[in-house]
Amino acid sequence: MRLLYFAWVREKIGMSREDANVPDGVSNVGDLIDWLSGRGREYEEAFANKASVRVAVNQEYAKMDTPVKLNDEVAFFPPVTGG
Amino acid sequence: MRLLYFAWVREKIGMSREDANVPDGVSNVGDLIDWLSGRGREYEEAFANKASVRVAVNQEYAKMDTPVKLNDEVAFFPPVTGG
Amino acid sequence: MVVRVQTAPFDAGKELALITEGNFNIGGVCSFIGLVRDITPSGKINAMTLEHYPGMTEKALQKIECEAHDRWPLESTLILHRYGKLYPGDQIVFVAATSSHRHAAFEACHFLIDWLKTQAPFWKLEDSPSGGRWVEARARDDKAAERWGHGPNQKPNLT
Amino acid sequence: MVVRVQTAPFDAGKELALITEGNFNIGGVCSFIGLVRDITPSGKINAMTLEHYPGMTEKALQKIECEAHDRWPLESTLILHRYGKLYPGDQIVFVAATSSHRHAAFEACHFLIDWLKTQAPFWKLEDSPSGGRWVEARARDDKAAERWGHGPNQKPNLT
Repeated sequence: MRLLYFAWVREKIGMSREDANVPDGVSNVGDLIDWLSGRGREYEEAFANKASVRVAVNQEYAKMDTPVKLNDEVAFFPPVTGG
Repeated sequence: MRLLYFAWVREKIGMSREDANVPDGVSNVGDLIDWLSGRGREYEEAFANKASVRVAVNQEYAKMDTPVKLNDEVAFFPPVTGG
Repeated sequence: MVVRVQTAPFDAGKELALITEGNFNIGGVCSFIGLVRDITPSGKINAMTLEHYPGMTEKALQKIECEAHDRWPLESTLILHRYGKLYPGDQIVFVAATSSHRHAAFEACHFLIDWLKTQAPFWKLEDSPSGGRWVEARARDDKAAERWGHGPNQKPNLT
Repeated sequence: MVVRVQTAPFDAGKELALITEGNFNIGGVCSFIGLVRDITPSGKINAMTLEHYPGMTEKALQKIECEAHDRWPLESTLILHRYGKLYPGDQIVFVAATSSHRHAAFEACHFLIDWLKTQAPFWKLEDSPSGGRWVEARARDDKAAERWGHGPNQKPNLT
């Protein structure tokens, strides 16, 4: 799974992208966040306040129960502030 | 008194401006229109439908009872259609 | 505040640069351009001629700008209006408002054009295949201006 | 429909000419430019850096344009957004909508910028005298977007 991080999520995790071998049990966004949070303190901190993180699956906004699959691109970022 | 005519008011009256010797009894816009309407058929036709004519005295929108004086500039024109 | 009445076309980008230059308090610039269409409510047109009242026009436009500055926290405003013969696709009018926040810029810009349409002494003569035709004022434009409250000027007619 | 994400500044006049050229059905063009201010709600800034999500950004902007065309009778629309390092007075974003009538152009243009602010994946990092600071999303922008009805995208958060 291709994972992307932007803005302060990127800064907290310390990288902008990674290809992760996500275990079989991870079937939706919520599972993915739980799994990532267990991978180290940087992830734990990035996802500490879930309400402040937005998620896109294959470049579409997603919710906690949006399914994720092997070849998906999943991005995590703060609420947007462009314009 | 300097009189100005614009758009179809100008076309009906047949000129864009004139310096008129307005008689003493003409003290406001209403009097002026009545006096002008008596000056000939072109004026009569231009002012036949008063509701469709707008007036400005010294370049400010005016009403029937707005006073007019010797050296005023009085303009007659249709409702505006710019922009 | 900028008011200009001219026959020449204008360069919107250049004009917007001029009213924003060096003012770092401006967060938003809303602008509106009116163009000549080739079909109007009364049919196909080849061209149109805009007549105006030199002297009063500039005063009326300045008043509209002052009113906008009274109503919204604006940094700058602009009204440019052309007169003379114009063809389909030509620019007629350009209004703009700048502010630290975008909603003030949008509202003020909308107000500028709505009031201009009912207050500024311009008249359009359409050149159609069947001859010249003075454009009539539209109730829709009066309604649009009324949204912003009572206009000080043109409303009281002669009857 | 035009969407462009770029580091270079844009020439508003040229862009507006491109989206109106040859279309004599356009009577009104409403546009909005967002600029970098030197004072933001959190204080003085020297510069800001805009980060975005290449790929998703273009898709999100296209969707916003499609939504505008669904809602109003528009002739053309435009969204240009810059990224990278920008300084006070620099242009950030340029949106425009054209229509035969001005109210549709105004409403659609306002909608474009309101939705862009809550839907398009851009993030601002302010460079202030006290260091870098990620701009926080503002409730005011959410409210502005809500005026136009429920957004399809960002609203459902993770909680």
